[in-house]
Amino acid sequence: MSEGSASGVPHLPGMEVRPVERNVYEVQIGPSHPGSGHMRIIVELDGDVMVRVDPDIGFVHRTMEKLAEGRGWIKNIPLFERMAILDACNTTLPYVEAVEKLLDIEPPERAKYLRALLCEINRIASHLYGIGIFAVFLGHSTIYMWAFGDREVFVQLAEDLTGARLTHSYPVFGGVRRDIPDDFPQNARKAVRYMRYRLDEYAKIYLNNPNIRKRLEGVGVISKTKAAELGIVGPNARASGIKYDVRLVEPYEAYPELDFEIPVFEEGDSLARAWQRVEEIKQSLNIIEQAVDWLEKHPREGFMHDKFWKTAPKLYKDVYEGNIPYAGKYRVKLMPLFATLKVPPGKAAARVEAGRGEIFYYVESDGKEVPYRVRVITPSFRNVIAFKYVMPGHRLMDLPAIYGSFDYFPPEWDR
Amino acid sequence: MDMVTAAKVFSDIGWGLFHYIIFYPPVYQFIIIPGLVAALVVVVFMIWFERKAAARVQMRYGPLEISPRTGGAPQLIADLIRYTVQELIIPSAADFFAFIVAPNAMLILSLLPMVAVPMTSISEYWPIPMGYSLLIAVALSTLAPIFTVVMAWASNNKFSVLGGVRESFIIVAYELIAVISLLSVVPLLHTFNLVDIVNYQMSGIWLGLLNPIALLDLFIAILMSTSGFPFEIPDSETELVAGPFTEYSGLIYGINMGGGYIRRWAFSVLMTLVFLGGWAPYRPGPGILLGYFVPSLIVVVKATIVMAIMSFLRAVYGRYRLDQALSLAWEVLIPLAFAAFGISVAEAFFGVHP
Amino acid sequence: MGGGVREVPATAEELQKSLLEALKDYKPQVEPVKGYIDIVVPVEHLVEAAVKLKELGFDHVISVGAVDYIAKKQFKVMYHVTSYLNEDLSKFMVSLSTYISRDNPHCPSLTRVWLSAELQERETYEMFGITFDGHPDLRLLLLTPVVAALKPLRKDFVVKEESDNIETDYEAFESSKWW
Amino acid sequence: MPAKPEIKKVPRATFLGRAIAGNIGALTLGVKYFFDPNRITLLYPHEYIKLKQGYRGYIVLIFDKCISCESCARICPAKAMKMVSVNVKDKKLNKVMKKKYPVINYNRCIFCGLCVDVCPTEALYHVPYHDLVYLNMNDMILNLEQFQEQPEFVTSKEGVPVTYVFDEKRGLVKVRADESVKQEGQTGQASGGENK
Repeated sequence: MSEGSASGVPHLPGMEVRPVERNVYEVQIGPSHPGSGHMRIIVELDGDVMVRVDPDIGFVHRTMEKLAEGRGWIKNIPLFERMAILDACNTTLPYVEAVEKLLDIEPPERAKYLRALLCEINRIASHLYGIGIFAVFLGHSTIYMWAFGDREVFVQLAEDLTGARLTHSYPVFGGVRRDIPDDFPQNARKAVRYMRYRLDEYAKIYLNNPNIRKRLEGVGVISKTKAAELGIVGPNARASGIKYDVRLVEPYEAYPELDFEIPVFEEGDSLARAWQRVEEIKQSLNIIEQAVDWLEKHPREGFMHDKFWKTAPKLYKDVYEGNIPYAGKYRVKLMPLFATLKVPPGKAAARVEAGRGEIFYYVESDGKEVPYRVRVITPSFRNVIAFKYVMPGHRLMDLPAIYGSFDYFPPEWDR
Repeated sequence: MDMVTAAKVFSDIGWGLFHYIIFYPPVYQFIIIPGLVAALVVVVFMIWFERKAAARVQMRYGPLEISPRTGGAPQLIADLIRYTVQELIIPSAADFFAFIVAPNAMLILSLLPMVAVPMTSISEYWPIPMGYSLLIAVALSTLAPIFTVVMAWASNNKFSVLGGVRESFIIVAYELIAVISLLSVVPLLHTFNLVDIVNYQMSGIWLGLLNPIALLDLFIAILMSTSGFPFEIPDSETELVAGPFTEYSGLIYGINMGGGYIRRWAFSVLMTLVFLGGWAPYRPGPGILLGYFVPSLIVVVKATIVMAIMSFLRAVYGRYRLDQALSLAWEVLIPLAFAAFGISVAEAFFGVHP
Repeated sequence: MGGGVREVPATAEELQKSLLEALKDYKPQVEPVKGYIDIVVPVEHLVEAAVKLKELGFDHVISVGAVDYIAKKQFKVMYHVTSYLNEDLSKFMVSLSTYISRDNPHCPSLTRVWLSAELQERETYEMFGITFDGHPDLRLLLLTPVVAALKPLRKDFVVKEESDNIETDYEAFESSKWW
Repeated sequence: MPAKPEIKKVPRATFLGRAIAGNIGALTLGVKYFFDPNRITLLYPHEYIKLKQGYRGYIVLIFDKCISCESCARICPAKAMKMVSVNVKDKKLNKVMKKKYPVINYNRCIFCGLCVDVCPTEALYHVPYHDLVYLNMNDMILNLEQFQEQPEFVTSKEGVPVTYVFDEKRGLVKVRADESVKQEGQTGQASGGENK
């Protein structure tokens, strides 16, 4: 295989011709491959064992950082949430927080709870998506369908709250765009109870299924020090025993006041990573209950920073209270100055624990209507490196078991 | 001298055609029941059932839109037509002869065991003399999977070759299990004759009850041989696009896709006869209807139920890793198969034999 | 940030002071930023400062980023680091940054110090054309060679976008030109 | 109360427990759902979801309320809205004058709803549906007249309106939209997926 492949092939721009060692069988998993999703993994096989793994990413790169330099501050929110639309609130929240730091404002209490609420709904949806994709990698189509079907419950909750299924554009500078509808608390509690009992069934048919356990146990083990060295994030790092969660180390929004646990597993294998997500869903369900209780008890005021709401005309309050029949209810209208917002010069960074891990924004302003520079680091991007260093030594059939356990999402890591 | 009328000639020819070609049991069994036609009908039903069963478990409907009243049953017919008229692409780098011949050979050889199985106890309708029919059927059943490897090699594709290598690993593993567990009934009954085996079970004691380990072993071996879940390893689509069938398209891909099911069908019929009582509790009566069609229908229904159970596993399991499946086969199932053989010997020793 | 009150063993100011003390051999500077601590060292001391920070417990890189200051003809390369294993340090983000010249930009690679910087340095290499000396595997990551040659994140690469003009005349609007 | 880390363990299983209990548990659950399926499929277009008010669907302009402030066009992240000048008769001043009004290009619209939220006089509003079909891309550029009328919701002519209500046992349950009001209090008695 190794000799003949390079000969007689014209050298086109962008084409890479390199020798392959003898006795090594190179397989390219991807880019348009059922198991991969617009990402290529170049695997060199010795027999059935992978000896070299080179993740080749960038097939859905959209230059978000460059596009952000040409758009107004608020227009970047719908842009950035397209990195991971199933995790939209978490993905845009650090950007909003960083800009709020530059504007020197802090959202009021109710807005913080609303943001945390949507963040957790998104986190559950994102984890369910990850579980589903992972399951179909292992050939377990039932959990794939179940996870996607049950994700619909939380997508529906998000739709009730924000008016859009996935692209919520929910947090804006200084506040949020909607308040919870009247029937939201009872729906949310039903969804929480449903999901709790569903998770037991997931464990029964999937995680405790001997077939799946055998595939995952002891596969792709990452030790605590190795995880820290590779800098992998989120549930994957916590499954290796790292007690790091932005909600824990640098609590943002309403998280300092909420009572929940950060589950940590110490095994560091694919099975631990799968269980990690289940445990995190359980904690997110707790948070949703607490946030909904808080929102129900407290009066409906303080959903937007005074800077943007104090001068609002009476019509804005009418729209919020639902006095205008065609306009809906509990909508927080934006002041026209949002359209031409200018942010004071400065540099700010913010991080948030998104579904797949820590998401980081560096925002620099030079006082204009558009950002000077926005740097985004998404969790999936930081997890890619693990493929390169964890997969070698495993068998080819372990590739999906490791790849899926990291909860990949190419649009997110390509940005 | 009799008058040779045209009518008599034609009726003689017709009778000859019917008697020696259409209802000549080896041909009939191979072509109609339980061979090609029955297999195709069952496979079409089974693929539909597999999709519907998985869909029921998975919060959805499965095939429906083509005919909501029947639950989308004609969907597979439509798929069949689509495969038939689809363009057949043969890669220029593939070995043309082997690429075309291997799938067809696999299809034919998958059904070859059918010429050795009896569908009734009346000797008039036996396809071959039944003395060693179990041995012959088992031997014929091992021919087909080699052509999967040939297909993989002929495709000249990396994924195909990897899938073919996996297939050959699995062939070696499952064949021994299947053969030993099928033959474990021989010491018990002192016969290779399938009719005798079924006749013994007429008493109501199915051999599956006498030797459940052999039944379980055979069940798993069939799953392995036909790459059913949880052993869908050669064409595991997440890392090898479609395994040995990656380069196939159109009708030949359809043959490949059905090939596994047809092999499963052949094994299910064998399993029904040996372990699940064949046409028991029905005693074949006189005449072709009561003596042939009714018992063969019973066998077909039983074998279909076996296949349905196998298909349902798709909704519950993922797939094992290759080395795990192999170690399961070599370390667990083959000792179990020998144990089943031992159980038969013990049962024969203690006089379970009639 | 956030509304909650946390009791922390060290505030960001204290940490900044102690970091400046620890890095004082490498001429550190501090820039006013929000949400993290920005320490700027000269490019020749970058590796040594990184080694020192790693000894202090900052064990992984969150982000490797660059900013193009085209007016000053400079790039600023930033390594945002924090700690996984030392839970007291996890609260803080520290940026170790350096200014390098905009023409023929070279920067020492910190992949040997922090393995987690490997892919991100590759990204910065293709987006800005900054060569990281000593990187074990400096190849393109996201872009094709044709696009990477344009160094897309530099400020002198301008994305051709539709103008911000929000007005249009009625006839042009109805024509099919406007997608 | 801030978060606290909590060390968890992957549930261990003995060999027998894994081989027998694990398999039986998985199989019984599969069989349970085989006989009692919990289907959530929407049989679109025979059924369609009747969305609630507040859904960010297509946008409609109320001509009389517009004050030509241009905020909507300025805030549009996709540059889908533009202002066009038309001659209108001002009732108060009783003379014809040029005013600017927004028009929209649905090739670009991403339904973020920022324009509706930013409008100071609430001259724009969402209609709660989004699945429309256009014959070509030109038709998706609405002019001022088309922008003022609610787009025709073709699916509603053939399909049955359904809504999904939350349920503790079955997650989301599909009910006929007209029945959902009745079932509001007692959604427990699930009509399941068989509801057709």
